[in-house]
Amino acid sequence: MASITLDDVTKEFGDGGDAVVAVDDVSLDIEDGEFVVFVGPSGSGKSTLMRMVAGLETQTDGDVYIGDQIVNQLGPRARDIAMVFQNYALYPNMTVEENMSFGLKMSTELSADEIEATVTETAEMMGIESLLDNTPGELSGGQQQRVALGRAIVRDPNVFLMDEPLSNLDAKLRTTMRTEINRLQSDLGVTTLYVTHDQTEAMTMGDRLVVLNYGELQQVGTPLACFYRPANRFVAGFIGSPSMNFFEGEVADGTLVADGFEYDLSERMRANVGDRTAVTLGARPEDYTLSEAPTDNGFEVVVDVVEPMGSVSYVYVRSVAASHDETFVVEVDGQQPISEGEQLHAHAPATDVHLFDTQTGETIHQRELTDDAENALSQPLENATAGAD
Amino acid sequence: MSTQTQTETTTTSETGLARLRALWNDYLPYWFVAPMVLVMVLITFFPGAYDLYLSVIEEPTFDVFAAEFVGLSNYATAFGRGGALHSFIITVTVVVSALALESVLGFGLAALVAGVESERLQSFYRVLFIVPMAVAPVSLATIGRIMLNSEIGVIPYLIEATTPFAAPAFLSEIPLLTVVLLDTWNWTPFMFIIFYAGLSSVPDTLIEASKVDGAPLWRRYLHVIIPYMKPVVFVATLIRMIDLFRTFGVVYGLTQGGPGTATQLVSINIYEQMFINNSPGVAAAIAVVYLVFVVAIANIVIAKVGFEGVWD
Amino acid sequence: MTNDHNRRSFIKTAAAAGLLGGLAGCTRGGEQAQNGGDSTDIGGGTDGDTSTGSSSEPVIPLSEYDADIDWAQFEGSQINIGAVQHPWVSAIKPAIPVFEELTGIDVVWNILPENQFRTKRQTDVSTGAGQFDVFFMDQVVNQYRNEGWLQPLDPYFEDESLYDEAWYQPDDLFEASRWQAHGGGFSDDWTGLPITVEVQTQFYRTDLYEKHDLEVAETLEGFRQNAQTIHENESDVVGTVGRGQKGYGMNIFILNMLLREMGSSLWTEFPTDSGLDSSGVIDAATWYTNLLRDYGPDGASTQSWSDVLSTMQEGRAGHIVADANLFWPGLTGSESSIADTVGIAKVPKPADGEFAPNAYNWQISTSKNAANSKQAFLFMLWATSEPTNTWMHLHSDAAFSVRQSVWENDEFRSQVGEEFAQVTLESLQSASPDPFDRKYPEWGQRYSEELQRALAGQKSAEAAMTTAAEIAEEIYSE
Amino acid sequence: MASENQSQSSVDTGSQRLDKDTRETLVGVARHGLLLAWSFVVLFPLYWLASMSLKPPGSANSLPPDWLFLPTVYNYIRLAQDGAFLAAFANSVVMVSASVVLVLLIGVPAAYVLSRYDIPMERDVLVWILSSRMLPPIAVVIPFFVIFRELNLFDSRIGMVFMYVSINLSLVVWVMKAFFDGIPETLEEAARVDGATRFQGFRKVVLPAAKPGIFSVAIISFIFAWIELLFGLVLTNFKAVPVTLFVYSFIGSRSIEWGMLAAASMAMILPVVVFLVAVNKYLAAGLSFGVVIKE
Repeated sequence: MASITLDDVTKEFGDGGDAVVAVDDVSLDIEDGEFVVFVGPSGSGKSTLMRMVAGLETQTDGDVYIGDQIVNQLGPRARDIAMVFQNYALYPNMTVEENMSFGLKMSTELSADEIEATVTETAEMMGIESLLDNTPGELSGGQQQRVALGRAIVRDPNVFLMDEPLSNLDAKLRTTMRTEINRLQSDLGVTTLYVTHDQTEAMTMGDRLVVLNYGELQQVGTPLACFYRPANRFVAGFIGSPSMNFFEGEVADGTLVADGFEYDLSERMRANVGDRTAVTLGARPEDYTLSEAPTDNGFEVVVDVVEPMGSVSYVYVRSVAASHDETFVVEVDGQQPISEGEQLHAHAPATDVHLFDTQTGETIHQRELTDDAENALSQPLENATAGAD
Repeated sequence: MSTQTQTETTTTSETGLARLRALWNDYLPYWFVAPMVLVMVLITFFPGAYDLYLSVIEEPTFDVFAAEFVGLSNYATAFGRGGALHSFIITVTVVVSALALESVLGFGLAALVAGVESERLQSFYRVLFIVPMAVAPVSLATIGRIMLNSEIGVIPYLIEATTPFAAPAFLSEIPLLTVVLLDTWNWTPFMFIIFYAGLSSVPDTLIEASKVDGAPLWRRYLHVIIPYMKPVVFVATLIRMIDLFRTFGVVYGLTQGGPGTATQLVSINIYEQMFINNSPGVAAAIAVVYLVFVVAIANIVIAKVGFEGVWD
Repeated sequence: MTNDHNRRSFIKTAAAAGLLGGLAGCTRGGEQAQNGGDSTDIGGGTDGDTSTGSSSEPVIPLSEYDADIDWAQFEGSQINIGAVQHPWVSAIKPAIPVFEELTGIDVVWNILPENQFRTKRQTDVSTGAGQFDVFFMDQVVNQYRNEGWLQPLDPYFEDESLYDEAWYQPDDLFEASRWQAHGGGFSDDWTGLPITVEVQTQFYRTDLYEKHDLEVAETLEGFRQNAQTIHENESDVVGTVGRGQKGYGMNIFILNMLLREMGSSLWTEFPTDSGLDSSGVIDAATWYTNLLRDYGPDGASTQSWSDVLSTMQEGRAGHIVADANLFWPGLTGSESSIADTVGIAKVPKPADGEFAPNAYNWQISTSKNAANSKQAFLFMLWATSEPTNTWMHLHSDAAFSVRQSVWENDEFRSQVGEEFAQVTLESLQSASPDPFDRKYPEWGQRYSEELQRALAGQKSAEAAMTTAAEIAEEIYSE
Repeated sequence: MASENQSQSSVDTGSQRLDKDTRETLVGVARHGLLLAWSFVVLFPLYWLASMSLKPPGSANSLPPDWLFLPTVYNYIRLAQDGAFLAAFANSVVMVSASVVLVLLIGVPAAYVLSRYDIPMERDVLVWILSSRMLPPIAVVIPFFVIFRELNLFDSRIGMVFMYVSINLSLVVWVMKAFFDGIPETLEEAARVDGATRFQGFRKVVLPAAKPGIFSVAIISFIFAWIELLFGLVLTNFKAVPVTLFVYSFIGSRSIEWGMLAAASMAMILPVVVFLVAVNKYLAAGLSFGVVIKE
């Protein structure tokens, strides 16, 4: 068990003029036993960051600590970590049992009997004891996934590293494995880094999220903190599904004028905006309401497409007054009858709206929350959402 | 090469053996390529430099360094009287046609054999189809000549006995085609074996997936299997191409470049310049131009096909 | 009818030695002498190893070598012989212990087929490696001499401890052989000593001649008519076969004879006029081209000597217009299906021309860089001397003597057959070998290429010879 | 998924089902037909070679061919009694086998590095390696002769092994690079994370996965060296003479010993077939890397 500390870590690929910065000056403290998810779009540097923790890449600058030990100069074999790869990377020439015992043979002094016992025990835990004599080629995707996990667990390492381990599974299996990994992590209590580009996975699995974009750290926080208190427009847009709607506008005399509507800013908003003029308004689809009657700060929209999801519907609407024909999404109750082409009034209450500096993207105004909710943001919810989809 | 210098061992047990082991693993890529580079330097630079030098001096004597510099006159002879250009054209013709035949046949056979269900039968084909490569060039040429002989050869005899067609005089009427066909017989195994090994490495899951999609056989190959095998297909074809460019033994034994100069490959031309005309300078001049030519072709092929389609 | 009895006995020796391949290829490779390995050498059972050579009686009494020569002066040294896979090698090998005992010089062989040997020899001499003390020499003799690679033998002939003219009898060597050993007229010095000579003769099918009531042709016209008769009246048998393949020892070996018989010659004016576009050469080329295209096999242009031999052996041809008399053992041996129905005769000549069969000598020479040239000279002298030569021809299946005395030897004549011996002897006496000038390999190759084109029907004989003349003259113009 | 497919096709009309079955049968028939056709193409010249070696003298080239003849092993017996031939044969087996082991030892690790690491000017390096097999051997044999004499490698087995390595090295490097490219890099990373050193990762994980490739290049390298002639001709004299030269030796100046030539050629095929049969199962070993994502 160990904590992990990243201290001003930078990674550049290539050299000289055409170097690409994959990870840019990232500092991070991960506590012992924590489950941290690195999330970001592809190319955000999340995998590179993890590979530097693994020792598969060497950082260009900065230090990596596992526990109290600086591991910059150590190869992966000396870091006491286990890793699950996106493609599982099972050794094709070895049976499942050999795959699982390989690491023990390589890194421990255990006797053959002890190794066998450990492997069998782990295989039972993972429900793959009947597969021990098969080769990876004979297994289904889900079975391979379990073997890959089992191979990591059997080593009883200080740190688990998981690089998009579920991305090759079908949707149903993915949900099941998500739960299982959560359960295993909390049972074993091993510090775990988990890389994904899927924000649902990120929200449901991590104690904390590390949101990355273009190699830069965007935000570190609990899933709910990232959701309700996004540090910037990128995080606000990346976390949450469907994404937050953004409207760029100009603030003049306490009113935000966007293409298609105007929004009167509240007192608190005005204070937060200060003397900025280029401001982006952000509101999540579920915070909008669609009504037939006009409302304060509402504006007239025409319904383009309705996607019924069951309990809710996603309604794609377009401002009647807008000069362009881009739509934004509104989430409404699944029972609300809405038909395409209908004209309605869209409204997002001032309490639920975020404001961002259009130039820097940084959040200048956060939505309001109840005190209880506010307190909950900083507390990792112990697998509270594990079962939910 | 990437400059990975992290140590693989913990610093606690720095015994001599461990240090040695660390040194081995830390610089593994260097140890891995060093012997190859050494051999390559030996077998490319010296002969290359020697040929280059020979090509610009007068007829060599025992003391080659006392020879007189003659500029490009050997090159002029090579491309004038030496018929180098003609032999380039002949060679390219043979390379293109034989390569096309051998690639298609080799891949077709590999795919056919890979699909045979009986493991014993598959083994049998695997061995049988490789054997032609093992026939010594001299045997192939000598026995090929007699088998193709229009008067006493068994192949014209069989053609005339079993078909209504008159057998062509293989070596004098269609010498180039004969050379290509014989090379195809001889070297399709090369393509077959590499393609076959490449096919063996295609993951079953990939094939299964395309089967479930209901894709017809040819589409499965075109869109799933061949793209996956691309590196292997590309490399086998490239190497065979390079080898075809220097084909010598069988063709020389079969036709000696004739009739006339109808099958005079560059390798045969170089041989004649060197060992018949006793003009090593002219031979070297042809070799030098030829090397540049083949390097250029290889570069084009790699640039056009290789690094775009295979290696990014 | 041919003399069956004599021919059979000629073959029997070979069969007795366990060889069914005729004269050639009894032993091969360079290892036997070195390894003392299993050897299939004929006669005496020696294996080329000196120690065993001295333990048994030499096959030729040493008294035969009682000359004014200090044979033993290089005792303890070794010579390396680079040789072609030629019947001469297998014929002399059993006698090598005699030389080793006589001189105390160890003999090591390096035997290769012709093409491979040429490659190896050239690599050796052109780099100055000098690994061969003695090597086979052929059409490249003046090329090598010109490069300064060959060593003239005259100084050794003048060395009294090495040479005894009275004993050696150089005049017994055919004039043609001596001439070729002097670079075919291009040198005043001995470039080597001739070891074998083969002369062109005509081969025909006695059964077909009887059947169609044909006379053996003495003229080219008669030959053409005989060929026509057989070609047109026999199914599956072509009128004649002949070398068509390119190469300076291939089709032009035949054409060079024809052109001389038609009154022309190579290099009417050396080195400015090749003579290849003279009417004599064009007539010869036209005659040969027409003959093979009309009455020869399909693909005659690609037939090498081995195809010619095989086609005749298989009974698929009525004649061979002219080729080496050394085909005789192959045609009458067990590889041949016409062994009892083949005849040999002198080559035909034009009605108004001269009988001038081409003859070809292998000689052995030594290079400038050879380490043991004097020992090499002793070997050459011993190998081509009358006792060795006669012994080879009487006891070791040879039939290529450069010494006239052997062809006149009754015992030899009865062994090989009177007919073969007499035809060969007469042909050799009138033989007219090719002069191999220093660039003969280069222009000869091109000339034979052009002839092959004509034979393949790619161009007319006249056009081919005109081109050949231009190329030959261009090659010398530099 | 599969069952869904099944039920769908069962809804199809009967004739279509029949078509599918017929098509499968046709594919099977076509497959075996084509394989038999090529087998004939391959086998006929080999059969002819074999029959030549077994025919009595004089009938090797008879037409119409003696399809039925009393085979004689006379040629083989002569070959087997020829000490020099046997010595050269054994010599070739030793030299060629050694060269195959050596070329794999040198070439496979180098190919691995070329596949896995960023090499400056990688394409040029690869073309350079390939350039070693671009010139006809005839154009490079003389410089090698000179070097060999200088280094005392002339007529030595070590020298010949080196030459055999040199003719095969580019092939091994290129083909193995292609095979390594097809093996996901995460395999070794997994091994390294599992506690293996780089070398252990290569030896225990990557090499076994590359087996079909390794055995293919081994066979091809063996054959290339086994039938090599020119270097054997020029660079040896007595001690290191390869068997290829002996096959030539049945082509004499005025006669060709067809039976012996054929027998020697057959004898030369033998070790290749033995080698092939020995490694046959590895060629077929289809290995799956599981779900493969090219990175």
